[in-house]
Formats: sequence, structure tokens, C-alpha cells
Amino acid sequence: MSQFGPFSYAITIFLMVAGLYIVIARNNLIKKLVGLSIFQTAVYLLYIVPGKLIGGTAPIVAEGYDTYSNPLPHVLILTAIVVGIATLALGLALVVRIHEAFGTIEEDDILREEHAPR
Amino acid sequence: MNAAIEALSAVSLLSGGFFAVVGAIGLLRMPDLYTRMHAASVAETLGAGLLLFGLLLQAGITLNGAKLIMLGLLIFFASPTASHALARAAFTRAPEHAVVAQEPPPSTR
Amino acid sequence: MNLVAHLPILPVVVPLISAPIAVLSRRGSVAFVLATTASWAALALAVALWVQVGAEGTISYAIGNWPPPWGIEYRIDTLSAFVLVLVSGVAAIILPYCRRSIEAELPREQHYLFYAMFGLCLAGLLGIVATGDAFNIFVFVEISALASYALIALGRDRRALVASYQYLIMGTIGATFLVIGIGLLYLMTGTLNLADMRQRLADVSDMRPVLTALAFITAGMSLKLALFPLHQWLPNAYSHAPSAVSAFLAGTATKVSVYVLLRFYYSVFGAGLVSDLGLREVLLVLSLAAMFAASALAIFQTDLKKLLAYSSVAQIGYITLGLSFESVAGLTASIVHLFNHGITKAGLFMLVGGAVLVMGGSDMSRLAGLGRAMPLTSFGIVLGGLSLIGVPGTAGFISKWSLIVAALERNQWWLVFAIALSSLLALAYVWRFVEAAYLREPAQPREGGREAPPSMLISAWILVAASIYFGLDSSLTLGSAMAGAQSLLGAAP
Amino acid sequence: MSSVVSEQKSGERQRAAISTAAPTALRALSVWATLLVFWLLLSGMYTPFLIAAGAGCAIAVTAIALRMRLIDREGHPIDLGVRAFFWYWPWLLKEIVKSACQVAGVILHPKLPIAPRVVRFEPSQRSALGLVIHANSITLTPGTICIEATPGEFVVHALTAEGAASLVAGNEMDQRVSRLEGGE
Amino acid sequence: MTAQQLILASLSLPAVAAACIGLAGRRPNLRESVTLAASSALLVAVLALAQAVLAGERPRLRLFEVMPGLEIAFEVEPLGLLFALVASGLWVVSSVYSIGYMRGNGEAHQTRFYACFALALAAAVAIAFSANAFTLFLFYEALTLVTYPLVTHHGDAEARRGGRIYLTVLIGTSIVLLLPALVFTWQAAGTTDFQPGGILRDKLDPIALAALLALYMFGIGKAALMPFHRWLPAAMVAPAPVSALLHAVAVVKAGVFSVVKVIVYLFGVDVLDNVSMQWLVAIAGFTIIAASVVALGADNLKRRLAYSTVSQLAYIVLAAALLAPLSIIGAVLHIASHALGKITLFFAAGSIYTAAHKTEVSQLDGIGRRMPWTMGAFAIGALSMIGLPPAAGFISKWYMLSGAMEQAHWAAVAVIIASTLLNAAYFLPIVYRAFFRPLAAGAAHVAHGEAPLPIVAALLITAAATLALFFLPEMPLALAREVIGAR
Amino acid sequence: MILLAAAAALLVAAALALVRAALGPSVFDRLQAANTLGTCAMVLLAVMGFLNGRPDFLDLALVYGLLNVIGVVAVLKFFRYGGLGRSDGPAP
Amino acid sequence: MSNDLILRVVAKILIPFILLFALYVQFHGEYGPGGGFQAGVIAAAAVVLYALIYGLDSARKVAPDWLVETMVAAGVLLYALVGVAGIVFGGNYLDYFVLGTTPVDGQHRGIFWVEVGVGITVSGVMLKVFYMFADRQP
Amino acid sequence: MAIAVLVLARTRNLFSVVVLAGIYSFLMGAVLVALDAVDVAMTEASVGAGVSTVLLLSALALCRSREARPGERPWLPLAVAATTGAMLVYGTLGLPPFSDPDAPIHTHVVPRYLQDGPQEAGVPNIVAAVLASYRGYDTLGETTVVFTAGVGVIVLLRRLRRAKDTA
Ligand code: NA
Ligand code: NA
Repeated sequence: MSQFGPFSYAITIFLMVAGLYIVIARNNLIKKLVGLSIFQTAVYLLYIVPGKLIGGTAPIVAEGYDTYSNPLPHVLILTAIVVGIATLALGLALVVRIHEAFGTIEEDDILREEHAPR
Repeated sequence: MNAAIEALSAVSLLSGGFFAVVGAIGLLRMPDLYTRMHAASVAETLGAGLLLFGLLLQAGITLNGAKLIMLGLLIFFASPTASHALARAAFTRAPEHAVVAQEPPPSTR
Repeated sequence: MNLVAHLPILPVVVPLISAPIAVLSRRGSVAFVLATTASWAALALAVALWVQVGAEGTISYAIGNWPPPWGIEYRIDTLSAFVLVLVSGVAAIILPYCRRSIEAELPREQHYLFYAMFGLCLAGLLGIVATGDAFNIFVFVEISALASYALIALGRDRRALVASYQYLIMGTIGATFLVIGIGLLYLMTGTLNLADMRQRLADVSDMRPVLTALAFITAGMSLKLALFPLHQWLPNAYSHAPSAVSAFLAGTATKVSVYVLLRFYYSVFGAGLVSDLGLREVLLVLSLAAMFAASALAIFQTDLKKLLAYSSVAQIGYITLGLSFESVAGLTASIVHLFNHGITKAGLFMLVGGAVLVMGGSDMSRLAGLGRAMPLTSFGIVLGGLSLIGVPGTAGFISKWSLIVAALERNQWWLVFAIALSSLLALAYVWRFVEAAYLREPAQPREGGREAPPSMLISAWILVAASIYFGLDSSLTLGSAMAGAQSLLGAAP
Repeated sequence: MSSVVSEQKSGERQRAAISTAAPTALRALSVWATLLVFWLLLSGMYTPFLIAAGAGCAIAVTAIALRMRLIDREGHPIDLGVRAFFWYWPWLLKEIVKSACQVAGVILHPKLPIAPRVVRFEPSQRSALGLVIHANSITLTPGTICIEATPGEFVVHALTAEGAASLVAGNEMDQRVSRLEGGE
Repeated sequence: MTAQQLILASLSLPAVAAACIGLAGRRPNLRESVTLAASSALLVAVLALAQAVLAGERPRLRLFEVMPGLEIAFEVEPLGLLFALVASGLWVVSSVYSIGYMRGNGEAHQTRFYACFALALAAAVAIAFSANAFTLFLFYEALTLVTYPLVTHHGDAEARRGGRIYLTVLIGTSIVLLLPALVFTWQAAGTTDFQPGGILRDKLDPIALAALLALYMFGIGKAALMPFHRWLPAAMVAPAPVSALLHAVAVVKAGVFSVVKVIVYLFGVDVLDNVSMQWLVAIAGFTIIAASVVALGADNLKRRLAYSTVSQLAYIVLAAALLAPLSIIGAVLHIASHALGKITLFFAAGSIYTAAHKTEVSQLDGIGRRMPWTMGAFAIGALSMIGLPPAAGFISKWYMLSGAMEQAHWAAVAVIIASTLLNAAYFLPIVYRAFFRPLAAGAAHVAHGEAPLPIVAALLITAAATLALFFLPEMPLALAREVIGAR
Repeated sequence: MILLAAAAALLVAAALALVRAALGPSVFDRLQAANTLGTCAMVLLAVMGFLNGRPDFLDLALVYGLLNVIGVVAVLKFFRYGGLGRSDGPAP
Repeated sequence: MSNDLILRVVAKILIPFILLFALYVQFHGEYGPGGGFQAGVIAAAAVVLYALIYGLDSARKVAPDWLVETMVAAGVLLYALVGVAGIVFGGNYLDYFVLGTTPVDGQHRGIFWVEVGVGITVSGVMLKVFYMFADRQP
Repeated sequence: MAIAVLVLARTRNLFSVVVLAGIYSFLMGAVLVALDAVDVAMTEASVGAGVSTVLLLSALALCRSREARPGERPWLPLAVAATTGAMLVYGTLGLPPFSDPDAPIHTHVVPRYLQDGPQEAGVPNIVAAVLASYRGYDTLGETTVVFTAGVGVIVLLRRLRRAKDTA
């Protein structure tokens, strides 16, 4: 189990890097948003993995358990998830409007279109 | 807990696991969408069903048992509905059922 | 129910509550009154808070009555009170301006939503400043950010949508970096309370995560405060947003991000750590790059709003430059410029908004002859521009003076000249407007003398006048900035 | 096509209206009771507040369901009664197990002996509910998937020849569902 | 009226006048009456202050404290008073002249012109009365900004270009050099107050002092020390009254005034004794000679006058840099005498332009016969520039030369003598052409006489004043002596 | 132990489904894989509840199941009608 | 998709249970996983399912726009006002201790109403956002 | 999960991307349960597999559903992402060992929540107690975020009586 820490961090970092890469490198506005979401979700693991205690259980106090995993990261990440979905919703709304205004959701095309007369 | 129930539960869980894996293998092995769906339904019905049954035996007649039953009912309602909807969508798309909304390989372009 | 005891929380909660009520009212006029009242109330409360902090020192407020490391604490010191006054003040002045400006730019059905968003953005920015809790900063950063994305997208030009999207992506990456940094700090200290964090950082076993946190927070906030070269979102966002939004964001949003950086640097990490990582040098280089490159870019803009936006990037360079000195004098310069530039730039964007309203655009060619067509507006823009250059008698001069003092204190003469030279670039871009407004004839003659509506003009001029006033009497601004800098660096006042 | 369908649908609705045995009020009461039981099973905490809340929530949801016009023979088939439960479902379970084993065998067979085909036949059910039960039963049984389910025709995909062969008008499943539908 | 009220009145009169001019814009007669009234009132106010100062008072007025140790405050002392007298006195004359010139040439934007002129005077008086370097800097920049619209008066491409150079050099030097110098001073001394004997005693080592002095000398771009002199010729695009303002009334005078003020009241003459001033002398000397040479080659009359100004300003810097009491008296006097002489010359140039539409020296053959008053005044101004009696320039130059000799600074002596010859070489031919050459062939059939009366009247007044200052130098001399503390 | 084995089997099944999702080739294949995965995850959650000794977390499994249905329906609706808002018949 | 018999019937049966389940999650957040946010999402999902099957217009008849928009604002307002109640009853902002007869009682009340606020806003927003998207023509 | 992301990054059919994102969410949910974060798992499932799928599909329906081509200059993004990764690697190397009960997060602040939470706040689900009470203000902020996004979407997508979009 001692290897679980580094392993999970490796996954976290991989997800973060991949998400960030998708955001920056991809041209499609929706794809970028998906990448952004992945980038954000990677943070969940960063917070929650260290909160886990082996032998612990979910932090809902009940008889018969005395070791609980750390609830605070859970609370924080709940908020982060909500923020993530809120951002996604707003971002998608923007994408829809951009599509209506420019007829495309490819960044290159939009940048080209921006400078062209309407 | 009764040893017999315990044993039955174990058998049920193990065979449930077995069917789940088999279904998933089928999902991989089968040649086209519809046949894959057949395979998947093995995992979703018998696999999931047996697993839940095994758990139910462990839970006994408790609220958790009730919830397990709800879970089972949900699967029995939802799974075929989803499969049907999927099949129908694929079928309307391309009635010649081997060719269904093929993606072009990513190497084009 | 003693309201004085709740002064720390009220400036944030009042605009926050105004937003849902505005949505419920579904009436633009009601929402306007609500938002305006809320922002004035927030300003009054912030000023009261400022006075209180001045008299009693740092105030701590335990939200939910849970003692600090367990509950969320609002912690107001001189610096935060000062920034609260800036943000709420700019909002309070812009809101009366919004009425006519928004009427002209947005369809009626959207008005109440606009005011709700405005209230939210304000509440978010104020919340960031007031809080003493790391994660709470992130939450309020997101409130203000989401509201500003939507506000920017309301711009009439379709490019506003793209600008907003770009801002959304960059802003979210920035906020996520921030949250990564906060997470690492939390993992190493076990607390989210900033003050508690600082104490517990002293006996952290391994500094690597802490340094990484510092790097992530710096990178994240640099994105949000548009530090060169992470500024790409800003020019488009500011130039395509509705005028009132440009003005509000230009006056407050990046400033609050700087505040967050200051807070983390000096209230959590401490000056020593920041310089250990070589962040000083990085900040110095990037600030100089901003001061010169962004100013140079500003000179070549043909659109006045964009010009002002690039100028903002450059001016942010001055703020971060002061930060990089890591001295009381440097921080004082940063803080005072944060304030001075905030009011000046907000006033400028407001005036330009008025010009856009009358002339139909902010392109230099459209603004030709503005001096005659809208004398008050264009004279206001000139005065604001002088403040950007740092001409004595304007607020900008005070900033530049403080910055030069800080540079001299470190015996960095070359920096003194760099600061002065970059002011010349500011001169160049401001003068592009002056020449267009006063020395060029309009392409087609128009019926002259029509100014922007009085509500807009007066609001804008209040800020212009303020940026002159604070250039002549800096005791209030400079005094607060210095007190803030001293408290950040832990120096005896 | 769609107009035909909607005509069929409206006709079928008339039939459903005629055959509605229980009045809506009774059905709603039954829905409420079911929901309350559902709540109590989920909750497991029997404080007065939570029980009251459960009752209140059940009322609210029933009201919403009424507003959504979900409470009818299709949505809440109390008409099928207890008999169906003991008469039809065990048989279906047995069928599922049987065919699941068959399909599992096919999957694991090295040669993958499949003979997929599409079969069309006419179901004998008249009500929507009956058709749905029939169609879902077909889909539930591994080896067959109901693709189209309209009152006049079922289109079913079968994995093997044997599976296909069993799908003819009037097969056992068809008969059993019809009997269930008729409330016998 | 108390002295403080007088200061406030002197500062606000031109500013209020500017506002009234703006309001009266549609009624030219009223507008110009306001100008004349305000300028006369200002002169009276400054003269009233002069009485107090000559009686030994040093009236002070504090307005704001901008930062700790940094306030906007005014104090009237002899040097400032002299500058204020020159500026306010010449405002009256140039207002008269402007009325003739602007109307005679049918210039546009006259309201803006009069308003900015008044504002420039406000700034000039504020500079003159500054109690500290910060206040001086503040109004120094203000002066640049309010004169910008005057320089670009015509609004065409050439004017815009000239305006850009004007701004870039003046604001550029002031921000890049003067501002750091100011901050440095403030940091070293904790104040920027002008005090007799300076404020930097024992505050800085000689090298830092020298560096600081260099920042000031080059930072005060209005003093047009080479290489920061380009703005002055570039500003020649402006109409003649503006040139008069720049060269005589306010702008360059503000520059050299600041130079003297900084040397005498910020550094202190005896503090600078320990600092090598040779480089400054050298640069000033070079500027004198080089500008004269350029002037010699310039055919455009205004350009020649502009380079003459560059050279004359360098005299003042040179004299101040010599640090000899006599040369400093000379420098102070030269502020006044150059102002009177140069304004006469520019009035004459404008007069020629208005009446004959001539701009080049080579076109002036025989013009003295048609415009005897103008060219007569021109001759007096030229004498003053060269430094010959009976013009005011003689006195100031004499003091400078005496100072240089007292210091045994023979190079400076040589420069002054050489430049006198150069001055003569580029001014006397003009006078010669005007009176002793036959009328140019092309111009013969264009009948023109003297310029309009206000123009002629104004330039006669200044010419007379140039002579008067030679014969009655007591009051300025008394003020100049007080500057170096010798009563 | 038995529970662990069951969980392991479910994990294997989920992994295989994931491979199918990765391979595609059609959208429907991915969907089917997603559906299977959803079911596996749901049952896995139930098993994990028992494994941890806290079977009260079955609620979680129920949520998964319900949302899985809605997700699939949404996808299909999208596929059939090219939008989620269209209606093809009168209200019930 | 109301043409599709199977989906229609299954949805009819499922939707009331989903709604009740949402309420269950809302009310039992203090004792098990879940709470206002999850409840709001699930409740909105039920309506979304309804809209998917029966069309957006039908869903709009059940949950009209004005109602949804009111929910969007009402929830957050409720939350913020619970905070104000803390001040009114003599405590700090969001101070639940003063809301009941005993501190724990007050905490219960505070948490409950706050979660209700979250649930209302979340379900309102989710639904509204769905409406906004689904209502638009490509 | 990593596989899902990799495939997702490569897939150009946006529809498939949505499906894969849903799968990713399910997996994430399962991992979260394994880490005892049941509340988070429930949220992630409802958000990731439910809401965001529906939202993404809605948006896709309104836009073209295919990504045209990947970006042309992959090196800069790769460098940025790699730098971020490297920084994180460096940072996480110094974190306390996995499941170390003496780590700061387990010894500071949290013990009070776990020990006194049920009595102080009267709620056995500590996550709920912290969420709604101890850090209730964060949750107010979170609700406000949702509200803000909602109002933002309304403002962006509401169809106006006057055809503004044609401008
Ligand atoms: Na089947
Ligand atoms: Na909960």
C-alpha cells in the first residue's frame, strides 16, 4: 500500500497534464472545455488521496467505527466540482453563441473570421 | 448467519462475477454492435442480478436488502430500455445492421 | 444586533443578496436601484470598516461563530480595508453610469440580469479581499470570474463572445492553479486559514510542496492579473465588453488579483521564501517586459479601448515591479498604484464608453475631432491619460514617484530610468488620442456638441477628479498603502 | 410515418381510457402510498420529522406526477396486481437465466458460433403497457433485442438461429404477456 | 491685500482669465478685453509683491501636502520675482501684439490661443513663485502641456510633427532625468525646499552631487542645453506670438530660471564649489558656439532666432555654472535682458510676416525702408543679443564676463568673446540688408507698409524697454544681488 | 474474500468494457460500453459498500443507476433528433 | 420520444421515484451521502428525463420558466437570509447557534434550511440551463 | 481513467468525446468511493455522468459535432503541460506518505470536526456538518457560483424579442 501514494499522484499528474494539454493544444472550443474539465477533476485526486486513511471509513460517524478518512478535502472538492460544472455550463453557452455568430467552433477559423468583414 | 445462506451467497457472487466478465469478454469479441449488445446483456442481467442476489443474501431482510432489491429492479427496468433505445437508434441510422455510424479511422487527414 | 460588529461581512453580503432579489424582481429598474443601493451601502460599510481598522487594528470576524482555524474567518487589515474601499468605490460610481450606458447597449430584457451579474461580480471581488481563508478566496474568485465572463460576453460585438471564452479558459486555468497551490499548502499545514497557515509553515517538514504551491499560486494569479506574457485575454476582454463592464473590471478585477498575490506572498509565505525561489527576479523581468512591450503594443492600437487595455497590461507591470522590490517602499508603490490606476483606468473606460455611445465606436478614426464634438469627455480622457503617463498633479505621478523612491532605495538607477522611459511610451499612446481628438478633422462632419448623458459624464468625471485629487493630496492613499505595506512585511509602522 | 404513428397512438389512448379500471384519484392514492413506502425503505430513520417529511414529499411528488400526467395505467399499473408478480416474473427470470447461459456459452466458444439476424413478427398485445412488457422481456433475455416496438410489429435482433426461431407470432412469452395484460 | 493674497491672486488671475476667455469665446472683443485686463492686473499684483520683496519680505503660501515633505507651496524671493516681473510685463505687451497678429493673419482657434496663453502665464508665475523643486516640477510640466496646443496651433501635419518633438523632448527629459533627480534629492534631503545656501550640504558625496547636477541640467529641457535643444527649432511652426511666449515670456525662461534656482537654492553655490563644474561649463560653451554657428547658416529668420535663443540660454547656464557671484548676477540679469531683446526680435519677425509675408532672411533686402519702426526695433534687439550698448544685453553680458574673469576661467571668457563675434555675424547682416540694400526685385511691386498698429506698438514698447534696462538697471540689479545674498 | 473476488471480477469487466469504449468504432459501441460500464460501476459500488462494511452507501449506487439511464436517454435523444429539446408527439 | 413506447412507459414509471429519491437525498444529507446539491441535480434530472421523452414544451408546462427562474434566485436568497437571521438573532453571520432553543437545535435548523436553499437553486439552475440549451435552434 | 483520457484526447468525434467523458466520470466516481469520499462520488456521478453529459450534448446539438483538426503547433502546449507536470512531481515528492495518520491534515483542524462534530453540529455526516456549518460560508459561495452560472447562461442564451443576434 505504500506505493499507492506515488502511484495515485502519478495518475493525478498525468490527468492534469493531459487535461491542460487538451485545453491549450486543441482547436475545437468544446474539446477545450472537456479538457478543462479533466484538468479540474485531476485536482480532486490531489486533495482526496491524502485524506484517505487505510482502515478508515467514510466520514459519516456511526457506531463501531473510530477511524474516518479526512472529511475536509471532501467538502472542498464538492465545491470544486460545483465550480467546474458551473464553468462548463457557462463555457458551453458561450460556445453556442460563438457558433451562432461565427458559424464555426474551431479556434483558427474564428480568429480568421474575426478579422474578416462580416 | 446461516452457513447455507453464506455459501449460497458466495456461489451467487462468484457466478455473478463470472457472468459479468463473460459478458464483457463478449463485448470485446463480438463482431458488430448488435451482437455485442447481446453479450453485454449477459453481464447486465445475469451478472449484475446474481451479484446483487448474493449481496441480498448477506444483507438479509433489512433496509439494505430493500435497497438492493430496488437496485435490481432499476437494472431490470433500465437496462433493457437503454438497450432497446440504443438498438433502435442504431437501426434507424443504418438498417443494414452491420454498418452503424462508423467513425473514419483517425489517420485520414 | 450591533451592526458595527458585523462590518467585515456586510460589504460582501449586501451586494450578494441584492443579486437574487434583482433576479426575482425581473425588472431592470428595480434591479438597477437594488444594485446601486447595494454598492453604495457596500462603499459606506467599507469606509466605516476602514475607519474602524484604522482605529482598532486588524479585525477578525468568525463566520458562523466557529473559531478561526475551524470556521471561515474574515480578516480585515489596513490593506484589505483599503482595497475594499477601492472596489466598492469604483462600483458605487460606475453603477449610476450603467443606467444609460446599459440602456443603450443591452436589450431591455437583459437589464435585470445584468445588474444581478454586476452585484455578484462585486460581491465576489469584495469577498476575495475580505476573507482570511485560502479556499474561500478560490470560491469568491470563481464567483467574480463567472460573473465577469458573462458580463464581458454581453458586449455588442460578436468578438466579445470569443474574448469572454478566452478569458474563461485562461481564468479557469488560473483559478485551478490557485486551487492546486492551496491544496498543497493545505496538505503541508493541515489548515486553510491564512494566518494559521503562516504559523504552521514554520515547522513544515519538507519545503518542496510549499515551494511548488508558491509557484502554482504565482502562475495562477499571474494569469488572472494579466501579468505579461499571460495577458492575452485582457485586451480583447476589455475592448469588447460593454463599456460599464470594461470600466468596472479595469478598475477592480486585476487589482484584486494582485491583492491575492500580495496576501499569499506576505501573509502566508513570507518575504524570505518568495525571494529564495528567485521569484523576485522573474517578477522584475516580466514587469519590465510588460511596461515596455505592452506599452509599445498600445501605441500601435487603432482602437482606443484596446489601447487602454494594453495600457492596463503595462500599468500592471508597474504594480508587479513594486512587488518585486520586496521592500516597504516597493510594496507601498504597488499598493498605491493599484489604487491610483484602478480609479484612473475605470474613469477612462467610462469616458470612452460615453464616446462610443455618441460616436458609435472607439476606433481612433471615429474619434477624430472628439475634442470639439464632446469637449468634456475628451478633456477628461486627456486628464486620465496624463495620470497614466504620470504627470505631476495626477494620481499616476504619486505612483511613479513611490516606485522611483523604491528603486532608488535599492540603488537601482537603471530601473529608475526604465520606469521613466516607459512613461514616455505612455506619453506616446496617450498622445495618439490627443492628436486624434484635437488635431484631426472628423471624416464626415457631424452635429457637434452632443455630450454623453449627464449621469454617465458625471460618474466618469468623479473618477477623473479623484485621480487628480489623489495626485494633489496623497495622504489618504499613500498613508494607507504604506500602512498596508508595513503590516504585510511585518515592519513596525 | 409520424402521422400514422400518432393516429395509432390516439386510438390506443382511447382504448386505454376505456379500459382504465381505477379512477385517477385512486391511482394517485396508490402512487402516494408506494412512494411513501419507497421513502420509508430508503430512509431507515423513523423520527417523526422524517416520517412526516416523507409523507409530505410523497404528496408533493404525487402532485407533480399528476401535473406531469404520469399517473395512468401505463405509469402506475396497479391493475396488473399481485398475480402477475407471482405468475409472470419467475418464468421470465428462468428464461433469462437459461438464455444467459446459452449466450455465455456462445461467447466463450472458440469459434464464436453466431448467426445474427433480424426477425419481424406481430405481437398480440393491445395496450402500450403490454407491448412494453413484452418488448422489454425480449430485450432482457440475452440473445434477443427488441429494436422496434409498435403495436403492429416487433423488430427483433437475434444472436443465434435458435433464438430467432422462437420469435414467432404467438410464442410463449407473447401469450403470457397477453394474459398478464388482460389482467387474468 | 496681504502678500499671501497677492500670491494667490497672481496665480489665479491668469487661470481665471483663461476660464473667462473660454466663456467669452464667441465675442472676440470681450475675450481680448479680458486678456488685457487680466495681464494688466497680474502685472500690478506682481509689482505689489515686488515692493514687499524689495522691503525684505519673503511671503509664503502653502496649498497641499502631496506627500510627507512634499508640498505644493509658494514663496516669493528675488529671482522668482524677477522672472514673474518679466513674464507678467511681457504678457501685457504680447497681448497687445497678439491682438494685432492674430487678427491681422486671420488665425483660427483664437479663443484656444488666448486661453492657453493665459494658462501658460499661470504656470510661469507658479514656477516663478515655487517654494520647492516639487512645485516647480509640477508647473514646469503643466507649462509644457498648456503650451502644446499653442505649438500645434495650426493643426496640420507639420504642426503635429513639431508638437510631437516638443512634447517628447520636454516631457521626456523631465520625466526621465528631472523626476529621478527630484526623487533623489527628496530622498537625500527629506525635502525639496528652495533655501538660500541649498539643502544638499553634507547630504551627498561629490560624485553623487555631480551626477545629480547633470540630471537636473539635462532634465530641465526647457533650458535647451545641447543635445536637448531640438524642441525649440521644432516649435517654430507656431505663430509668432507663441514664439514670443516660448522664447521670451515663459518657456525657455522657465528653463533657465529653474537652472539658476537649482544651482543656487537647491545645491548652494558653495556646496558646488567642491564639485567639478568644468563639464557643465564645457557643454554650455559648446552649445553657445554650436548654436551660433547653426544660426549663422540659417536662412529662415525664425530658425535663426531660435538657434540664437539656444545659444543665449547657454550663456545663462554657463554663467551659473561658473559659480562666481558676478556671473550669477549676470545670469539673473540675462533672464530679463534676453527676454526683452528676444521678444523684440520675434515681434519684428511676426510683424514682417504679417505685413510682407516674408520668412527668409534673404528676402529682407531693403525692407527697412518700408517698415522702419519694425526694423529699428529689430536693430535694438540685435544689439542686445550681441551685447552692445546701449542695449540691456550689454549689462548682463558684462557681469558674466566679469565673473568669468574673476574666476580666471579663460576658456569661458574666450567663449563669450567668440560668441559675441558670431552673434554680430548673424544679426548685423540682417540689419544691413534691411536698411542698406535695395528692395528685392520680386517684392517691389507688392505694396506694403508697416504692420498693424498693435504690433508696432508692442514691439516699440519692448525695444524701448530693452534700452531702458540698460539705462535704469537698478531694480533688476537689486533683485539679482539679493539672489546671491549680497545686499 | 468472496466480495473481493466479486469486486475484482467487476473491475475486470469494467476494464474490458473500457477497452471497447476506447476501440469504438462506432458511437453506439462506445455507448453500449458506457452503459455496461455504468452497470458494472453501480454493482461495484454495492459490493464495495459491503466490502467496507458500510452498506448504507447503496444510495450511491442508486444515483449511479438513475443517472446512467438519463445519460443514455439523452444521448439517444440527441442521436435521433439532433437536439434535446425537440418533441415528436403530444404531451402524455 | 413519446413515440417510443418503451421509453415512454419506463419513464412514466421511473420519474416519480426519481423525484422522491431526490427529496430523500435532500432530507438525509445530514445522515448519509448527499445533500442539497445532489438532490437538486437529481430532481432536475427527473424533469430533464421528462423533457427528453415528452418534449421540452411539455416540461415547460410542468415546470414553467417563471417558476424555474424564481427557484434559481430563491435558493441562494434563502441561504443568504439564513445567514442574516444569524445576525438578527444576535449571532454572527451564518451563526446557527442562535437559531434554535439549544445550540444543537439551532445547528439542525440552520443546516436544514441552508441545504434546502442549495437544493432549490441547484435544481433551478440545472433545469434552467437545460431549457436554455434545448430551446435553441441550431 | 488514464486510458479514457488518452482516447478522449485523440478522438475527434466530439460525440464520442462526450461519451468518453461520461465514462471518465463514472470511473472517477468509483475511485472516489474507494477513497471514502462518498459525498464527492455522488456529486461527481451526478454532475459528471448526468449534468455535463446533457449539457455537452445540448451544446453539440447546436454546433457541428466534429473536430476539424488538431492544433498545428503541439510543442508549446506540450511544454507548458510538461512544465506543470514536472513542477507537480517535484511538489508531490515532498508530501507526507500515503495514509500517514500523523500528517498535518489528519492532526490539525480535522480532529475537532470528527470528534465534536456530531455533538456540536448535531450531524453524523461530518461532510455535511463541515459543508453546511463549519464552512457554511464556502457553501454559500458555491451556491452563488451555481446561481451566477445560471444567470450567466440565461443572459447568454435567452432569446430576445428584438433580434439582437443578427447585428
Ligand atoms: Na437481450
Ligand atoms: Na451530505
